Amino acid sequence: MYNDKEASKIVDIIKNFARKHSLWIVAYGTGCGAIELPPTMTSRYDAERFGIRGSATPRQADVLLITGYLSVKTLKRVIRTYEQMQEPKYVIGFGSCTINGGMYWDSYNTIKALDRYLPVDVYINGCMPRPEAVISGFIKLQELIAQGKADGAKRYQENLEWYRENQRKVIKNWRMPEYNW
Amino acid sequence: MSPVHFIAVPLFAAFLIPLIGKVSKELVKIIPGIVLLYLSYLSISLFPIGVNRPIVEIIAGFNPPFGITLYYGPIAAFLTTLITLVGFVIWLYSYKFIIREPTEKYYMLFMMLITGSTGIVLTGDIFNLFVFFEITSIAAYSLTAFLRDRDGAEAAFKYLLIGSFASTFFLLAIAIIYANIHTLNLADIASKIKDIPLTTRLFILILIIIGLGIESEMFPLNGWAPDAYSQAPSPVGAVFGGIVVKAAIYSLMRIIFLMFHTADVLHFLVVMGVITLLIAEMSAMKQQQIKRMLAFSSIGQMGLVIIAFGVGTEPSVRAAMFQMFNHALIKSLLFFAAGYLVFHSGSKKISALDGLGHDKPITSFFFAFGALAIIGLPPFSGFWSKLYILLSVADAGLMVPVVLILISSIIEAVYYLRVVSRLYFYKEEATDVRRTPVSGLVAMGILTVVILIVGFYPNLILHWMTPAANDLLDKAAYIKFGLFH
Amino acid sequence: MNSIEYILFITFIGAGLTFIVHHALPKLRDTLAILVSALDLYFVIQAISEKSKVVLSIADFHLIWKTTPYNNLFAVLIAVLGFLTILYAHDFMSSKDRLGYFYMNFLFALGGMYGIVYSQDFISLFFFWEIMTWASFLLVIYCCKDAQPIGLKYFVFSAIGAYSLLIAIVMLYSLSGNLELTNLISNFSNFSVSNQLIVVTLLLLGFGVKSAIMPLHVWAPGAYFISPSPFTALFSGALSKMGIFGIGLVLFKFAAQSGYFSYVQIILAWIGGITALLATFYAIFQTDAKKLLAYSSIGQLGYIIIGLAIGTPLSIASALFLTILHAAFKAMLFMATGAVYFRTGTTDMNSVSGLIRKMPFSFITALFGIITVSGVPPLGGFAAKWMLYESLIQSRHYFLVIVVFAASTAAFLYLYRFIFSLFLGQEEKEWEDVKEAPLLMVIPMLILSAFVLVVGVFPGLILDPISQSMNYLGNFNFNYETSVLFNEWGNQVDMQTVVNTIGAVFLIVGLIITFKGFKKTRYVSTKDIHTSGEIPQENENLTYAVDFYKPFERAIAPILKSSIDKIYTGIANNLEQAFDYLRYVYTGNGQTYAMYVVFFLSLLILFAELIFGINL
Amino acid sequence: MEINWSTILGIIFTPIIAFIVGVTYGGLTRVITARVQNRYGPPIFQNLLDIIKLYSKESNINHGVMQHLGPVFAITASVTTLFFVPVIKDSTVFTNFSFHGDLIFLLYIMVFGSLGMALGAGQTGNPNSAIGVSRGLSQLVGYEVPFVMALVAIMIQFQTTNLNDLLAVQDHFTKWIIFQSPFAFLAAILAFLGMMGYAPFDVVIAPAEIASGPPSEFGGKYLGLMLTSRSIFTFAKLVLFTDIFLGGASDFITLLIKTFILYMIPVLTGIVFPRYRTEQSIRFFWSWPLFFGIIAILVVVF
Repeated sequence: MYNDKEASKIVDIIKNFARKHSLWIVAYGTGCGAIELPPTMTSRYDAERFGIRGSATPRQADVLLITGYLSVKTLKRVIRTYEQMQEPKYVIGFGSCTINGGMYWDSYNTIKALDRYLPVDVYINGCMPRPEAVISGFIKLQELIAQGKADGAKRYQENLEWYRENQRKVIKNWRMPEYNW
Repeated sequence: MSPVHFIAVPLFAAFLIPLIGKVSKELVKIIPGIVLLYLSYLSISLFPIGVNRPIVEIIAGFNPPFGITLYYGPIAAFLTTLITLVGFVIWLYSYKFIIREPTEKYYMLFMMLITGSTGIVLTGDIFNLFVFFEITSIAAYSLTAFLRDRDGAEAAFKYLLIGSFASTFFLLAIAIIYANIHTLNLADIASKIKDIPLTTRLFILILIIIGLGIESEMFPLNGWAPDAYSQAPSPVGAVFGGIVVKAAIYSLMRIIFLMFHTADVLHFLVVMGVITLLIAEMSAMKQQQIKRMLAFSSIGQMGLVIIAFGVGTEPSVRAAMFQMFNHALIKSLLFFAAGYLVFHSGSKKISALDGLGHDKPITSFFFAFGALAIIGLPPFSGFWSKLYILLSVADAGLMVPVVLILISSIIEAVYYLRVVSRLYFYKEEATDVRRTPVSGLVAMGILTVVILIVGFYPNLILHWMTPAANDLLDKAAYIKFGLFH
Repeated sequence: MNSIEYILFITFIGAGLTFIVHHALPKLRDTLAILVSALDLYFVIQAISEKSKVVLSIADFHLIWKTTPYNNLFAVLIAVLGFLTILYAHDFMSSKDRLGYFYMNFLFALGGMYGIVYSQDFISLFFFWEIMTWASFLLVIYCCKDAQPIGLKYFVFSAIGAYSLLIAIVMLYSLSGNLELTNLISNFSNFSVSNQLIVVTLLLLGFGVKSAIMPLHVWAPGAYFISPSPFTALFSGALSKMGIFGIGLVLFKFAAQSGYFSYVQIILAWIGGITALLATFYAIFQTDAKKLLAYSSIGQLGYIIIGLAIGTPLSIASALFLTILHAAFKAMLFMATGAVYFRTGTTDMNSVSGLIRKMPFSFITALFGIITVSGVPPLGGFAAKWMLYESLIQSRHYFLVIVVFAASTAAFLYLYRFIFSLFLGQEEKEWEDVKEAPLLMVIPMLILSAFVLVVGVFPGLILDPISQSMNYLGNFNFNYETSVLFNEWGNQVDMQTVVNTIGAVFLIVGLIITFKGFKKTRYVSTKDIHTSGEIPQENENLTYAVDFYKPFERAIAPILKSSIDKIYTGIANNLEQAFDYLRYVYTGNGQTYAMYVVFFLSLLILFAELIFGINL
Repeated sequence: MEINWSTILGIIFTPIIAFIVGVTYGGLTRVITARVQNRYGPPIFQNLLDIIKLYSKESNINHGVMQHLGPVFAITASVTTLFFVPVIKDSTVFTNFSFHGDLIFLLYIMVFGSLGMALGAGQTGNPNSAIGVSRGLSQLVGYEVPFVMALVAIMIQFQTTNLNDLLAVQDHFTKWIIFQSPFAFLAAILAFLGMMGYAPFDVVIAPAEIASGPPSEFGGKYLGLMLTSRSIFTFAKLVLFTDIFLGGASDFITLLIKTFILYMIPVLTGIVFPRYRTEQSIRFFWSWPLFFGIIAILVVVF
């Protein structure tokens, strides 16, 4: 018989397998990136093969997909949405804008590095990344999940002060409900 | 101790009052009370005797049919009791209500009115009936104008106008009767009426119906009533509703049952009653003045009574009497209450009564009580009389009048309840609470108590109604007693 | 003196006393009222066992009161409900004025109902019917100025009903010299068919007004809406049942003897069905909780009337069962609404919302209430509905059963609307400091909730007295066990199995779901919802209440166009106009009056022969 | 009620089987949909994975006790429905309590769940949930009527309200009620479309309009529970229809075949149709299905 350590390990394996194969995304269609999602989901590059499907509300979603640049106003909404999601939850930064601001590198009201505000698990670079790239990004995420390394939510919990600080820095009129655990 | 007192004592008092008025005003106020107290005592003490065997008094020695007789039968006993009691209550009410000079005139007229109406009830002689009728009417005219304001005078004049029609026709009828059969004694006429040729009899009947129908508020002869009721001082309204009309209807019915007791006449009465009832209630619906409304309502009630009489069976006549009794009490109560409400609100309009229920709680309560009672809701006395009328009418197989009566009483309910809810619910806070004088409250209290008691034990009254009804219906007995006692 | 005498005596004297006590020492008033109702309850229970009979001779009628199983059923209903509502009223009314008036009329209404249910002759029935009517009328107009026209409407309709009763009574009297029930029942078959029909129709009309059958229901919504909640509970729970009481009596004691009974049944059943359906549709679109409940109770009475009209044992059983149950759950719902009104000061469903965490007990009561109304197992409503459907199907009323079913499915809509708008939904800032209703208001609600639960599991407990009273109405026998119901084809539904199953699954799953990840499961406020990332402001209105059922309204729009109420109002206004013209017959001009006299004279003279005939 | 081993076995195994079958059917639906849309589609056990994933969510939120209990109501209803339907014809194990309840009871217990769900959704305070509930209840009134008509017709025709008696009646496939009273079947199956809530009748959870309506605030274990109950309920309904119209099934293979055929009807219609508006769908249910229902009843009467 297994001792409960191994048992829990097995349970974890099952859990991760399930999580890996059912990723419900709440697609935050900012910027131009949103246009890449329909081909990704529909017949051409059928992403549902990997158990990826859209979900209606953040309450039901696992993956937060940030497609493109984030203006400060939008960031507020994104943070809110992220905090309404249930753990475990993952963030995919989509396109160069989320990495370093991309073509908006010197814009006055977009954020440059998404990682300073939300714990990103996987970046997909390119401007715009093609559906193949998107899907490969998802597969990367799945691998991370399978290894149990996709712990963005945990990171967010632990360094909440740091994230909040950064968020407050850019968001001037800070009127957000507290994110109680 | 004899029925004569019913006429003599108040008449004497009426003549005495002005003289005493020279001496002291207070005494003037007291005397009618004493007189009426005595009369009520007398009526109650005579009641059993009269009910068992009619007392026939002969005035001035001549035997009937030549002399004037007083016929104190069961119905007379009942009505005199009613009149004297209601009269006493009215006096009690007037004691503090009639503060306007000259009070002695008021009480004198009041006494005369009592005299007249008791006379009408008691007399066994048709011309004598006419005389008492005149006494009553004249007293009534002048009481209508007692306040000596414009409206009062106008109302009194209308009353006088129509009233003069009444007396003319009635007198004419008497004349024709006398010309034909040379007698004035009711019993005698009743026995000889068949000797008159038919057409003449028809003419007499028509004249009598009009002459007495005017006083008993039969449509369309009742034009005087609303004005007279609403313009006269409130106790006078009660006097009309409670005493005069009752006497008038009694005399009409007595004559019809004695002389023209045929199916057609009775049907005619029923029809007239229904018309009177419906039209009166409908016109009461949208009245602006409360006392006018009460006037129409009491016309309606008279219509009801006429219907019941017109059915002409023993239970229906019984029910009619009972209704007369209830109506006398309840309508007096309503007039009393309305009197103080109007007096307090300073306007005759119904719309001025808003919220008086908080200013004058007791009076308003009495009004509401009377309203519920006259609609005919249990456990008040009105319920039983209405029920009896309906039962008897239906027993005679007249379902249409039953339905119409009920429709009319729905209308009645509507306009009475409107006033009641105005009293209590249209204004929530009390503005200035003013007390009603004790005498008035006592008067209303007495009526209320009687209404309730009769409501729970209708037999108290009904028990005496049967002989009364028989007395009215049984022509032969009347002739027998009226002529040779 | 036996129990019935005690009941009537105590109630009426008590009513008078409360009025006096209110003015003398107001402290004792409520206690006295509660005491009176408690004594009534005690004596009603006594009366069942001692089989008492009272004969009272008043105005050459014999008024007879007697205990029969049928009477006891209703008497107990009235007594229990009266006691609970008065208990409830103690706190509810505490802030109002005119309390002496309130309690007096309340007790008068109670006494009237006792008088009606025990009466064995029509005079006493009518006597107390009228007392009940005016007492309830005075309570309807109790609150305020707006209540006056509504109260008047109620009184007029009640008067129409009462007077059609009276006409029937008068006819019966003229047909068979007395008015004792037993006597009339035995004579009834001797009457001519037309008379039988007229009498039955009039009686049904009279009783139907009180139980608000469809063309005559217009008084009900207003009256239920405007009257103070404790009385509304009694009004809809017990007072409207007097109509049912009478209808049952008329149908099975009188109409059953006439040859046309089957037609009467069909017509009445369809009236009931239409009442149920339309009332439900109207209820769906109300915006005020009490109006909604008013329409709902019209609909429920529709079911009861169907059940009575069908006249198979099962259907009658279901009707009486529903009668008792409706008394319970409608009282519960009105009490819950009253509790909300007591705390928030309004029953407008568009403004109140999210009280569940503030008033848990009221919520539970309301929940049990709506589950019972909707007829969903495991609560009592299911048994009643089940019996009704089965009896309808087995008595081959195919389309009626569809109508009924449609009605009771549509009932879900307004029930959900009711509980959602008051208790669920956004917890608005406006109602933050609302507290649970006081104890004396909560206790009656909980008692009734427990009752519907028990009845749901063991319908047999109620079916015993019901079957007894049915044997009084006629020899109706049907088959049931304490927790098992059978239809006429022998199919059964075993409430205990049902409840066990539901309970077990609910418990197991509930425990699992509760304790799985208990620590990481947290409560969030109703402001923290998916709003596409937007952060709702404090005063932002996120409640979805106005036009809640717009799609449904669009779907059934044609039905809602017609309004009987408008027609009645039109008639009333026109009549008043006519009267207003007619009163100018009395011009106030002496000459006109004189002219009338002359005209009348000439008329009489002209048609003398015609009018007075020749045999004068 | 007497406890014996077959009862206990049935109680234990029926829900499990129902769950598995229901989940598989759900997966099949997605695969078929994908195929029709010319996609490869997810694995057939995708729904199972989704449900496990939802259960394995670590944090959950609720807005109060009613939301907490809503899914419990739902699953209670579906399991109870399942228990009162004879799954396998005259087998001692899988006709659980079907003798203790009848069709009318089933009619009511079937709405029990959705009402509980509605209460739960109501407490979330999400306007979308309320809108979804209002649509759902309106549609309920729509399709219950023809469904009841069909059932009434059948009840009257066979003089029983118990499913086992209906099963006993249709012992040979020519006696199946689908052949004996086709109009009842038509009415019922059209109502069934509405019951399953696939397009064109998916007004309740219209993801593009009202963010999946009632469940929009449900996540994690609550959503998992809802999906579970949905799978079980689907199977229960399918079995119910099979028992009523297709003469039940005496072994699992036939059961699967019949239920699958039945199940394909709403699925295939759902794939090819757009969505009705609520009043349109109500009106639809009150046009043809109602007509068929009336015909069915009239056929029985005369």
